[in-house]
Amino acid sequence: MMLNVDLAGIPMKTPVMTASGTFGFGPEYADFVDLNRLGAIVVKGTTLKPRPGNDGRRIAETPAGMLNAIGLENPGVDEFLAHTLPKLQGIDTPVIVNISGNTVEEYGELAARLDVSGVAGIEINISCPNVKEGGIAFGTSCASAAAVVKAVKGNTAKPVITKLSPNVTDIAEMARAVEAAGTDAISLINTLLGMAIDIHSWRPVLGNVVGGLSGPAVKPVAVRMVWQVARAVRCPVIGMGGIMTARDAVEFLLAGASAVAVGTANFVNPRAGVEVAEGIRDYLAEKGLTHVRQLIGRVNDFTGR
Amino acid sequence: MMLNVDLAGIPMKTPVMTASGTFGFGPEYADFVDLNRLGAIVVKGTTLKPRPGNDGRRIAETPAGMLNAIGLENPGVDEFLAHTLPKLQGIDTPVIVNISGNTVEEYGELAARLDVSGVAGIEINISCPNVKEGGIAFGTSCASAAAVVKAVKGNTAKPVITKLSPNVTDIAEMARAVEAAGTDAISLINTLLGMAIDIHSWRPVLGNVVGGLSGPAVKPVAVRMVWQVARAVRCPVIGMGGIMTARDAVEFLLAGASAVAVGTANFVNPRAGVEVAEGIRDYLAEKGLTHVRQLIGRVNDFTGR
Amino acid sequence: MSKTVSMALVRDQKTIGPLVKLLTLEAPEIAKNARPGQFVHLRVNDGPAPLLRRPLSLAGADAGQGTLTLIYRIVGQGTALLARLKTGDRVDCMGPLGAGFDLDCERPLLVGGGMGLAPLLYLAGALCPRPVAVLMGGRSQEELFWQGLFAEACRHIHITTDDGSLGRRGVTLDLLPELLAGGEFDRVAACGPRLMLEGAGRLAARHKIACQVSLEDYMACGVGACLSCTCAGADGRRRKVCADGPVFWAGEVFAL
Amino acid sequence: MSKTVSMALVRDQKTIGPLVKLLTLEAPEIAKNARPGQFVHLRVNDGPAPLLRRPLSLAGADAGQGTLTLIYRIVGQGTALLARLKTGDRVDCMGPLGAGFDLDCERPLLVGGGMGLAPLLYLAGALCPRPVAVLMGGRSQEELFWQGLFAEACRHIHITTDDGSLGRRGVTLDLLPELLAGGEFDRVAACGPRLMLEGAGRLAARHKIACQVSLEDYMACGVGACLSCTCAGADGRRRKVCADGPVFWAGEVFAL
Ligand SMILES: Cc1cc2nc3c(=O)[nH]c(=O)nc-3n(C[C@H](O)[C@H](O)[C@H](O)COP(=O)(O)OP(=O)(O)OC[C@H]3O[C@@H](n4cnc5c(N)ncnc54)[C@H](O)[C@@H]3O)c2cc1C
Ligand SMILES: Cc1cc2nc3c(=O)[nH]c(=O)nc-3n(C[C@H](O)[C@H](O)[C@H](O)COP(=O)(O)OP(=O)(O)OC[C@H]3O[C@@H](n4cnc5c(N)ncnc54)[C@H](O)[C@@H]3O)c2cc1C
Ligand SMILES: Cc1cc2nc3c(=O)[nH]c(=O)nc-3n(C[C@H](O)[C@H](O)[C@H](O)COP(=O)(O)O)c2cc1C
Ligand SMILES: Cc1cc2nc3c(=O)[nH]c(=O)nc-3n(C[C@H](O)[C@H](O)[C@H](O)COP(=O)(O)O)c2cc1C
Ligand code: FES
Ligand code: FES
Repeated sequence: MMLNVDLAGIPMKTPVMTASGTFGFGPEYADFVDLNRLGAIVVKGTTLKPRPGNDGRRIAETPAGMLNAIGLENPGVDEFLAHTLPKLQGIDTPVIVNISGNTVEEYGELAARLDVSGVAGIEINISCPNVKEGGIAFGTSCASAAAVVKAVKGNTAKPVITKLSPNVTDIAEMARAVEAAGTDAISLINTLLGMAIDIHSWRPVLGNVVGGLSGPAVKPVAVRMVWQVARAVRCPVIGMGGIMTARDAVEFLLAGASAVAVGTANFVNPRAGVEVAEGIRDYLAEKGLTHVRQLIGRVNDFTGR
Repeated sequence: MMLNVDLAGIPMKTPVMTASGTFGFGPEYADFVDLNRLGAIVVKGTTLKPRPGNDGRRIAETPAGMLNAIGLENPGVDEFLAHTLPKLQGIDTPVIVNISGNTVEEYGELAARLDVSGVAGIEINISCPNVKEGGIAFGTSCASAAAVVKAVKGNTAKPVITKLSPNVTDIAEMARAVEAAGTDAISLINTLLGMAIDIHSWRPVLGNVVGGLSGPAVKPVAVRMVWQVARAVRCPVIGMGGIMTARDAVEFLLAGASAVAVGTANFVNPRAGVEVAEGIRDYLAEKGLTHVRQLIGRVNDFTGR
Repeated sequence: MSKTVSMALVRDQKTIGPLVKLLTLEAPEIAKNARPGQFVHLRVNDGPAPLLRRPLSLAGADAGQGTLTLIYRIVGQGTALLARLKTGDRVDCMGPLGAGFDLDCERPLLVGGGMGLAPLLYLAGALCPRPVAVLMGGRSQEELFWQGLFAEACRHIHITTDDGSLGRRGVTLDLLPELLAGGEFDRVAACGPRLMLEGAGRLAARHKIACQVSLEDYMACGVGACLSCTCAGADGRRRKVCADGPVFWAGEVFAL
Repeated sequence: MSKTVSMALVRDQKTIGPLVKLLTLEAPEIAKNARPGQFVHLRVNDGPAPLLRRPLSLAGADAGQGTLTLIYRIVGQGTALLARLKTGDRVDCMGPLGAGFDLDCERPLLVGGGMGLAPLLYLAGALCPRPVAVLMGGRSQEELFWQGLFAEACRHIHITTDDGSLGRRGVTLDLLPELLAGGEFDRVAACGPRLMLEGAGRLAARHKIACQVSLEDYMACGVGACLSCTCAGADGRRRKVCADGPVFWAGEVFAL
């Protein structure tokens, strides 16, 4: 049973990655899971300058989901290159760096700075709902999303993944725009914009007022969007949003994803990334299949559109 | 403790309505709940001609939610006027008719046909994700949504509520467009477009491939959109999406809704509409408040935006 | 005939077959109004996941005792949660829902496959002491614990199994023509897979025997409000399985 | 020091105060590595709602027995689910997490409010037989079942209650100046509401006594990966409560 995939030039042992912001830089989870058995590690969103993130409460539990408003707290790209990246050299798993900028130029500069060995690819975050400038603004307009992708592609030789925001009317249109701008792969979904209110204090639960919804609650929306995007583009798609088990992951593969990422599930089950991959292997065996690619997009055999 | 609200001219005993498509025409639930104790009953989406709805499986359970793809099965407006409406005359609760058309003209015609006594108001459904023509297409463009609202307003003297789709990039913009077109109130959210795939058959679970996500899972998205819309318009807003308990309803009121609707919760607890109203009354008492209007939009005291 | 929703008391729950449970609930209001063919709609949880109620046919109801009998197979998360119920627990139970079987017959043949036998058990009891015959189908003898359950109310028990480990090898529809050919029945009442129901309806029609079938569909509300469960009637009009059914005259839902 | 996730066996659970439970788990790997001040992260459910783990401080750990003691108050749905656990059940337990208390002191004063006393109980046991004093605050005497729990390990127990129903009327911070003025302590270790911690840190600093505080925040991962729980350090750098803490030197997280 072959689980290996080549994702736009990034060779992965399994199609199961960890989603940015949910797995730290990797070592945080090393006590629980063999990092070498993950498909790829996508590290926390990195910005040019260090960011302290949002004040006040940053997470809230919701039915079968959670809201987060971390606000891209991170030590900045210099610190990442100087101190974090070297610590990841021992891990035999591709490290993909998720980047966020306030301007198109910042994205380009980040890409240039990260065009170093040890970085297997760049994931462009144009969909963070938790920061005031940039972030989601780039992710809700085709033109600015395309501009970001071009700036990044122009500054790196690495494979570039563009991560889409689900908070749009037409996700397929966004996908076509970033593909036309040269992205090597597309990942989705980032979080849905949500809000919770404390009925005793009458205040928003989150310091940032609104936050990003993730976890099982969003899975049906994520599967639908992955299906729509995979039909709209030719580049590989990485599916995520509420994956807790191999069964969930198989849904995304059938919908058209070439790989998947596990996010919120890591908080609940720190071994999720490896267990999902093992479960996919078992599923392939049960179905008499030999390679995970035999699943990709197969729902289209039946959707008749 | 006063629960009564006047919703754009529709006087309601409580701010708790039933959401279209989740409560039939009312009598279906009469064994379980006193229909006279509901704020209003919004009946199933009605079209000009009878519709058989979608083939194949129509619902799927999802984590803390459900997908539906009923496809607007309904007996058509003639049958509604001739047989259903008369049966509702004994109920001392406003009946609001939810309408769906394939064209702008059809919406106008439906409004004209329903401009009869016994109908307390019209809710325009421009957001049904489960039909091929019309439906959601009207709900994702400001211009066509506005055209529908104008056609309806031009053909009825009843209060008109426009129900928005959450599947858009900028919900506040949609709200402003339908308000400018003359709607008397706005209701939201309709369902989020989602999909589920059967990992054994590789087929979409729903006959219609995609369906609408409702239930507790969507509540954070609904609260956020109600908050955004209530700040963007002056007309009253009816909040819905995942309300199961009075606590959930209070969140929507604090976010800016003048009334709320209970949808999927009816399936789980047929007394939900009445229990939510009772719970709001208890909450007011506990907080020393005298009228539900004292809650509306109060989160804005703290959002500082 | 009025429906209620109440916290039923679990009297007893036991395993009666492979992954099959028999649950006895105390719910006097529901028991009082129940008829064979009707069902109850149960909450399996008090949280939001799993969210929806689960429909289960009444396999029996005793108005005097105020009890309901349910027989179900553990197939997923909802039934797995139900299986944890113990004597003394409470479960939120809505019912009785739907339209039941017509009892106006003299020599009925009940035809059931798998868990479709549950509502027929209640029906058999209600028709007794009329001479009731049952034709039951299952995968293998393991599943035919039903035999013991039906023994009391039924004069004749005919059995088929897919593997021939008990009764005739084959499916109910293989044996049914023979039974109907005898001319001794004035009613067929069937519950089980759709293909079986359609076949039974057709065979009964050929013998001019009135036939009722009990359908199944995915349900949200269970009371006719959500239109999750509607099916096309033979006349083109849609029927709600939960409210117009689950029991229909075969000719109403199948083109025979 | 290595952390694990495992299905801990419930040895026992009992009610020890109003809505307060004492849960004893068998989790040898975690017990072996645990230190006072660390916490475990528990799944309360196997479904997706409630979704997140719940952090609970270790109120005790016995490497020999392989057991952990947790003391928690039922405040919401997660703790209500935990309260249902019975002897013989299993619960998914991750730990030991976070950085514990520094034990390098001779005459410690432990200051705790409400459930903040839980980690201090473990700490008291670990510091014993050194002369440990504890200052405990609660709303009323009902909450001070803690007294009995601390009696074994502590030489002096000082109590405040909001209503004066036990010990001194007031809050811990009202009594603390007096205790510190005596000059007998070389360490303060505090856990409870933020304002109390800040106050304790300040008072200790004034008396030049090293002070550790245990913080609390909303946590998702519990291992430093998600940045849900970070707080601003006194130097402007952010700290992760779950991984850098929950125990910090007061000067690290408060401007004293
Ligand atoms: C009117 C009626 C009467 C029934 N009577 C019985 C009975 O007496 N004994 C028995 O064992 N089973 C009966 N069933 C089937 C039973 O409802 C399902 O097996 C059960 O809902 C499965 O729930 P689950 O959570 O374990 O499975 P899951 O597969 O996890 O359920 C997921 C969702 O699908 C629905 N679902 C799954 N299977 C079915 C099904 N076959 N029919 C309808 N909905 C389904 C569930 O209700 C739930 O909403 C009946 C169904 C209907 C409609
Ligand atoms: C490191 C640490 C140690 C703790 N030790 C103890 C202890 O020993 N005894 C004890 O009684 N309590 C302790 N708490 C608080 C305990 O975690 C919460 O009371 C518990 O999570 C509440 O869960 P719930 O589902 O019952 O409440 P809900 O309010 O329903 O919880 C909703 C969400 O908020 C989180 N949450 C709620 N209250 C708190 C809180 N005070 N701190 C952090 N997260 C919270 C929950 O984890 C959950 O994610 C500790 C908290 C932390 C961070
Ligand atoms: C706490 C948290 C932090 C996140 N931070 C980032 C981030 O920095 N960059 C990014 O692109 N996505 C971020 N995400 C989004 C996830 O990578 C993922 O797209 C989303 O959570 C959906 O997947 P899930 O439901 O499996 O968690 C974050 C999500 C969570 C829950
Ligand atoms: C089975 C079902 C049918 C629905 N039919 C309609 C409809 O006909 N017209 C409409 O405007 N909304 C319809 N809706 C949407 C609901 O009215 C409501 O907007 C949505 O479900 C969110 O609320 P909830 O989470 O409380 O269910 C339907 C929802 C469900 C679950
Ligand atoms: S289940 Fe709702 S109409 Fe039948
Ligand atoms: S809880 Fe995730 S970093 Fe602390």
